[in-house]
Amino acid sequence: MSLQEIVIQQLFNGLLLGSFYGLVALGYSMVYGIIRLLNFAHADIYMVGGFCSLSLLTFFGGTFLGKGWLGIIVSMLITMIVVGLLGVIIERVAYKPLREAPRLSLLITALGVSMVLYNSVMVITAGEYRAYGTGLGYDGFSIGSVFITHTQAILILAAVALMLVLHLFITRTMYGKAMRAISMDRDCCRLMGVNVNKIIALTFFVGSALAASAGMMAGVYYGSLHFYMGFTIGIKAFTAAVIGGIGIIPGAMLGGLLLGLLESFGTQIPLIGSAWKDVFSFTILIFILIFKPTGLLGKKESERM
Amino acid sequence: QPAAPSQGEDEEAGGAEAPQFDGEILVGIMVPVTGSEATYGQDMENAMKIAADEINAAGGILGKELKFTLGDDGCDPQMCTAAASKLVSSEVVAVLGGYCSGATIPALKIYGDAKVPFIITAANSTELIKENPGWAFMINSPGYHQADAAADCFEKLGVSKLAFVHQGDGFSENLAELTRDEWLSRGHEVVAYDVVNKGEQDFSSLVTKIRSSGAEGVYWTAYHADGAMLIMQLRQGGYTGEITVADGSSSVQLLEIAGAAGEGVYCTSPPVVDYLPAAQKFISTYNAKYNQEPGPYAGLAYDGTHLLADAIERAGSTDPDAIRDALAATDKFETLCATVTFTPENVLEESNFMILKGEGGKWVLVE
Amino acid sequence: MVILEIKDLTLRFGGLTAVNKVSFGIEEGSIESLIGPNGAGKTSLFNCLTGFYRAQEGDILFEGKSVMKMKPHKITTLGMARTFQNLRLFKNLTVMENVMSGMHCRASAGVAGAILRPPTQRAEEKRIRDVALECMDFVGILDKKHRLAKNLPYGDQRRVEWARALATQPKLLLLDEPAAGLNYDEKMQLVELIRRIRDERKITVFLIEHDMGLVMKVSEKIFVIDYGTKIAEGTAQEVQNNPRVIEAYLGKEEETAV
Amino acid sequence: MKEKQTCLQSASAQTATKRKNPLAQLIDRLYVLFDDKKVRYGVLAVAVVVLIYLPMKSSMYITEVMTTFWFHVVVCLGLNIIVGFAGLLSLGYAAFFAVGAYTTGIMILHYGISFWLTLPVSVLMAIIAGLAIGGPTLKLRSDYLAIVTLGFGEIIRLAARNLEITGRATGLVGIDRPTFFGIAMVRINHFYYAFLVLAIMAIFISYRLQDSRLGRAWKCIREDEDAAEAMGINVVAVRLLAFIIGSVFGALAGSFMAIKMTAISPESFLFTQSVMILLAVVLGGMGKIPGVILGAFAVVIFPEVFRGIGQYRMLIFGVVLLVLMIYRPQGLWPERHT
Amino acid sequence: MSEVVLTLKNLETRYGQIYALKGISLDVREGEIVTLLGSNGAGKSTTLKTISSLVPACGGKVEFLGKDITNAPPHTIVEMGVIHVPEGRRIFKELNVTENLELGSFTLKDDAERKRRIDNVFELFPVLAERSKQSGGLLSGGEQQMLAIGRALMTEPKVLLLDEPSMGLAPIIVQGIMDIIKTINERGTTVLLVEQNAKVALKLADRGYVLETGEIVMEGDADKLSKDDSIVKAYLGH
Ligand SMILES: Nc1ncnc2c1ncn2[C@@H]1O[C@H](COP(=O)(O)OP(=O)(O)OP(=O)(O)O)[C@@H](O)[C@H]1O
Ligand SMILES: Nc1ncnc2c1ncn2[C@@H]1O[C@H](COP(=O)(O)OP(=O)(O)OP(=O)(O)O)[C@@H](O)[C@H]1O
Ligand SMILES: [Mg+2]
Ligand SMILES: [Mg+2]
Repeated sequence: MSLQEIVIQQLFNGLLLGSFYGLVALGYSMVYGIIRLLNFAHADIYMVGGFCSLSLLTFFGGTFLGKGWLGIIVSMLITMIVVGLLGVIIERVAYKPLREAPRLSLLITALGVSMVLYNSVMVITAGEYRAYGTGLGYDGFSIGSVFITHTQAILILAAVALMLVLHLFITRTMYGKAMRAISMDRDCCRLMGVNVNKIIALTFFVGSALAASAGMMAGVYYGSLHFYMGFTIGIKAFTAAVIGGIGIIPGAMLGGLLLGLLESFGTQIPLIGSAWKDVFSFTILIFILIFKPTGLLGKKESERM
Repeated sequence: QPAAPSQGEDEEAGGAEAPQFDGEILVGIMVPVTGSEATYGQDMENAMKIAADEINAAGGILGKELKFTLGDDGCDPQMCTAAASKLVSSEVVAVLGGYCSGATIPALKIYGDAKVPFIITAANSTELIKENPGWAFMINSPGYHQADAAADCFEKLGVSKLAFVHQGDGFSENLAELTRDEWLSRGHEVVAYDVVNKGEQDFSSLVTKIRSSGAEGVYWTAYHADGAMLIMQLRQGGYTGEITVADGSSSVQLLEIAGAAGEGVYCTSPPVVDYLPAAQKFISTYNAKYNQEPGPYAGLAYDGTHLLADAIERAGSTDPDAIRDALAATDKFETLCATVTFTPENVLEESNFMILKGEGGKWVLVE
Repeated sequence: MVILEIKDLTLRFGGLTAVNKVSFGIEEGSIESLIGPNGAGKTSLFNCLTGFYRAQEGDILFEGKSVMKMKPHKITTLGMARTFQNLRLFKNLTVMENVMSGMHCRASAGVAGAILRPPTQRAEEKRIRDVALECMDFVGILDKKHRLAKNLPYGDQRRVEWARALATQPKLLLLDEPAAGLNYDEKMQLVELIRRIRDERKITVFLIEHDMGLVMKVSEKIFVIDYGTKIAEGTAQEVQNNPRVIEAYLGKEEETAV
Repeated sequence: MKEKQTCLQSASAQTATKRKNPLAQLIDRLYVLFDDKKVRYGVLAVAVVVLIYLPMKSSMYITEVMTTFWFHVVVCLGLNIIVGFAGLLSLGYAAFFAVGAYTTGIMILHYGISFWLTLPVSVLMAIIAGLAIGGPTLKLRSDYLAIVTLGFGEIIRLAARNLEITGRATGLVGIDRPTFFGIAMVRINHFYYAFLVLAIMAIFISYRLQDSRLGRAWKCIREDEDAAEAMGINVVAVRLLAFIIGSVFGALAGSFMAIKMTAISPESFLFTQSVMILLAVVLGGMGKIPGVILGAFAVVIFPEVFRGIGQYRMLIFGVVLLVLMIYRPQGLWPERHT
Repeated sequence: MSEVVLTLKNLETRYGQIYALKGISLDVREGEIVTLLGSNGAGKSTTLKTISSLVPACGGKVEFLGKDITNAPPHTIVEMGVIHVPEGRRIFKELNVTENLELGSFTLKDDAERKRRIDNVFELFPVLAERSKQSGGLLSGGEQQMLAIGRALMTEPKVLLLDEPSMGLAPIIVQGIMDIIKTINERGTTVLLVEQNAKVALKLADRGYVLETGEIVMEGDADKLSKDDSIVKAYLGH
């Protein structure tokens, strides 16, 4: 491969990885944006999304829908709804009672939810990997020795489309403003007629649905699922959300893409390589935060004396 | 779903119609039955129980009943020390097991200090034995046997430029290093030497790197699940060279997950019972009792149990020194997987590695 | 003698000039006030004096020493204390802990002192407690010393702020709208308190306040700013009759003042 | 005064008038009792005697578990200084004890230096690490700090994994155990006492710091940095001190861990470790010393008690954790109980 | 006599063990301005918070237009037309002025109408129009107070509950705010006003109640109250 081809291929790899990070980071960011919680359980929602969609796809595989794109799209929609509702239930059961508690307690509760989720899946799957069989092959197109499968191309488009829809929803409706306002002063929002519980529930629904969609895409793309699969991407997406400016929606996408690119080029660059690539990206993250303490798109915290 | 055998089942199997015993011999099992490696640990425990049933049915050891007590090391060094001291506190005669090298090392010290003979049935890092001179015995071929096997395999495939991928843990890194050195010493080229972090799913940038390095073969030294994903992504990313995986990936699950991409993948494998003619009876017993296939390390676990029983018989007592000396003196003891004789370092003398190839979703023995 | 001197101070936020070439001095041992319309830049000026905002131009001399580039904690240590317009108490700490925090800059025990507790350190701890108790007594919240700050009524929270500022043992006390939220009776008590702070404790007081009744009663000199610029200064009488002040700030009706 | 009508549980926080069950009330009363210095010292004296006596009477297993517990007491109290006292969220605390463990390990293994001489170096390295992570990030808000500490923890672990001097992925194996006044430290009992002494020191120092000028300054910056600054507290210096002291606690614990385990590898310092320690601190009751000890106890004992139930263990742990947090959001032994 | 819009019957509220309201009853008629006086900690803010359901009542009743709204979810109370401007302004600090106003009309679906109302508010408070893109948190105290009132007006409420609107305002603005309250009131909004500045409040109000430690100790017409000796002494001064 020529240098140019390597760059293009790595660019593409980074974008695809980055859009997964972005999708998961969105959920972190939204939840943080509204109740200032670093939702550790979010990564497990991603994992549950993967498994949920696998069951559905296995089921639909037997019907006329098949395991091709049609079956995948239907499974994805149902997964997003089911897992979105799971997110809402988790919020009701585990987070709502602690809304006024210290924030770190909420963080630990989220950790508890995370443990419950992944250990449940571990028990159910006996800790084994599950193959994610789809009807998609490895067909693709190549430009020189740059090779991109159709699946990859479609997934990246889907991820970007989902992010755009979310962005429009948040900027074009009162919902987005209410979300931000709730994070600043919940009681005062109530006095404006905002149904705070409903908006929080909606946030969890949307965030979880997005994570679930990412979980399914990961299954389709990587071909296998594991109860622990959320862990690493969880940390990465969390990092991405912070790089972009946590609580800021476009920031999460930007952070995700940036992190994806850092990792893929980090792997390729000789002195860094796969061994040091995470050190490389975390170092850049720390530098970003030192020079821009609220993340790339974050605004300066403004409070007067 | 594999039924985790309950305590009750265990007793029933042990004491069904066995003869009268004159006391019991308590042996510790140290394997992970929780955590990421729980399946293998479970397989090993199951196989040991089968061996114990056979031994007890044949009259036990020195007329005493062989009993087990489990210490779960969770494949985690911290948990492992607790498990090891729990076993030592229960005054076991010897310990069987040891799956994750990293989690076995701290235990070795504890067993050595307590003078408890320890037969390591799966972990095979060469670092292990140094920690416990005299009291630990490895019945799995050590890493350098595998490095030889892998180099032979690639040479046969006519490959010269090789890429190595490990997973950043002691075991897979150690193997990758040994094989790399072997490969270089045979006058070949290493074009990439990389690591994927545990839990990562996306290897596409690594695939591109390997492709751009011009590698003709890839040697994966870590475990099957991530191995399967790597294989799929290599093929998806347009890599067409040879792929060989190491013993951690010898599970059929690798082929199940990898699907079409798994065709033609080679494996340097420890003696897996499925391909050993002598092991057919063991397999059917295992199937009958646990309703699943024995995993890759079940055979060695079974062998280790018999080896221990034999050594205690030869020692004629449960005195630890006597057992240790008897183990060290083992001479051409026939087991399912190999003929056991130990080197002065208590490591297996002859390599027991074999080469498998993925064909039609199954491993088949090459040669 | 002038304890605080402000020279051509200018503070800008982007395009907005919050403080514009303001100069004046505060006499040691006096009580002086700063008034002006909302958004005139009074609080911003306080923030510059105490190091929370960095003014772009000009100079601030406290006892003849420039404090322009100093960090807030340094300035407090030099002897300038403040209260905040939007109460900034340590909400989850008790009143006692709040007030004791003021003594931080007047004590010196470090890590070793804390762990080994030599007699000097014990004596220092006792002194911190004594001063805190005395300050709470002075503003009249001694009986609430074990309550959490956040559970006090607004008026009492204000008092905690005063006590805390007094505990830093300042030479100059800056009060930002101390009377907001107090009723008539309480305002009269405040007038009394401010006078006692000056007379008994020899602390110079400089305050921002919108309650003209109080300002007129208590201050010896008043500065007026509007749009960041000083428009008047003088005694209560002079300022009250200044047409620019009436137009920008006071309005015609006198009832608004208590 | 009797309650006339049940108040609807809704809206605002401060108004939550939760009825406490008798058990919780009893516990709270005990807690209040414990705040009395005399009671506290009495209980502690009895505890110390029992604990010194314990390894002579109990099995090796119990001693091993208790040793792990003392280790956790030290690291949890260390993290408590950062999180509980100073209010700085740290998700990478394992890095600090990695620093201690590797410093000791490398010096013993590669340079043959006596263990006791490695301790001051370990402390020095901890101070450097505390400065390295605290220094550039002091301006960051809590959650951003959390991610920086997480990143720092990962960087330390990955560096240990990739560097030759730290033994790469295999780690350092065969670290010699020291002698203490002629006694070779080989038995678990020796380590039990070593960690017990370390833990008692940590408890003592924590109490002393808490009731000091520095302790109060930490509480203030935790509540409101600007106001603290206005009170003449040098926020930067005080925060940095919290980082450094916390990191010294961790490093010392790490050094002792290195000789106890005789082998250390990057896998002992995973993110999950950091999270578990944070969990212990918050679950027990951030900022409250007995609470933190209780949290450490819970985190160590729980997995042992439920060892028998295999793979359901962590599931049950998760559920119990959830229930506890929902019923006692301030922790098992909260800093303030009203 | 006009219709009663808001009635409190024996309302009780507590914070933990402390009773902040010990059974207060009052009513507000349509088109009135009613003021609530009392010293610090008397329970004035608590009264308003209980009406808007921000804190739960634990005894008694709140009725709005004959309907029981005690402890109803706060947003439904807003939808019915009762708006509470809380003590201490409570501006959304990181939203700009326009966004703050938009949130005031959260219950409104019609965007054009929202725009019209924002323009109305800008007309009442021209300073806000100048600062329309500035973050709420960076406004001066007085600007924030204007924004808080403007935000409440966005719903075009039937009843406006105002908690110390004059706090921290320059005298000239206090006059302005009082004039605006009068204007709003004349346009048909009923006002319940809590004020420390009793002189101004009594001048503006039709009737008043005096609250002391959670109980109503006096009530009556505003002029009558402003002549009462005890009130003069504690709240007005001469
Ligand atoms: N950090 C900041 N960034 C941008 N603008 C600011 C900032 N702080 C204050 N301002 C603006 O500067 C001007 C002066 O504000 P300041 O708080 O000093 O007024 P003030 O005189 O104290 O008014 P008030 O009496 O209402 O409290 C205001 O218009 C305000 O919006
Ligand atoms: N969150 C709270 N927790 C505990 N007690 C509270 C709380 N809020 C108010 N109180 C108490 O309730 C009583 C009434 O308070 P409220 O705020 O209603 O007084 P107010 O009349 O508005 O006084 P102010 O003029 O100071 O605003 C006070 O004694 C106060 O201490
Ligand atoms: Mg101001
Ligand atoms: Mg009030």
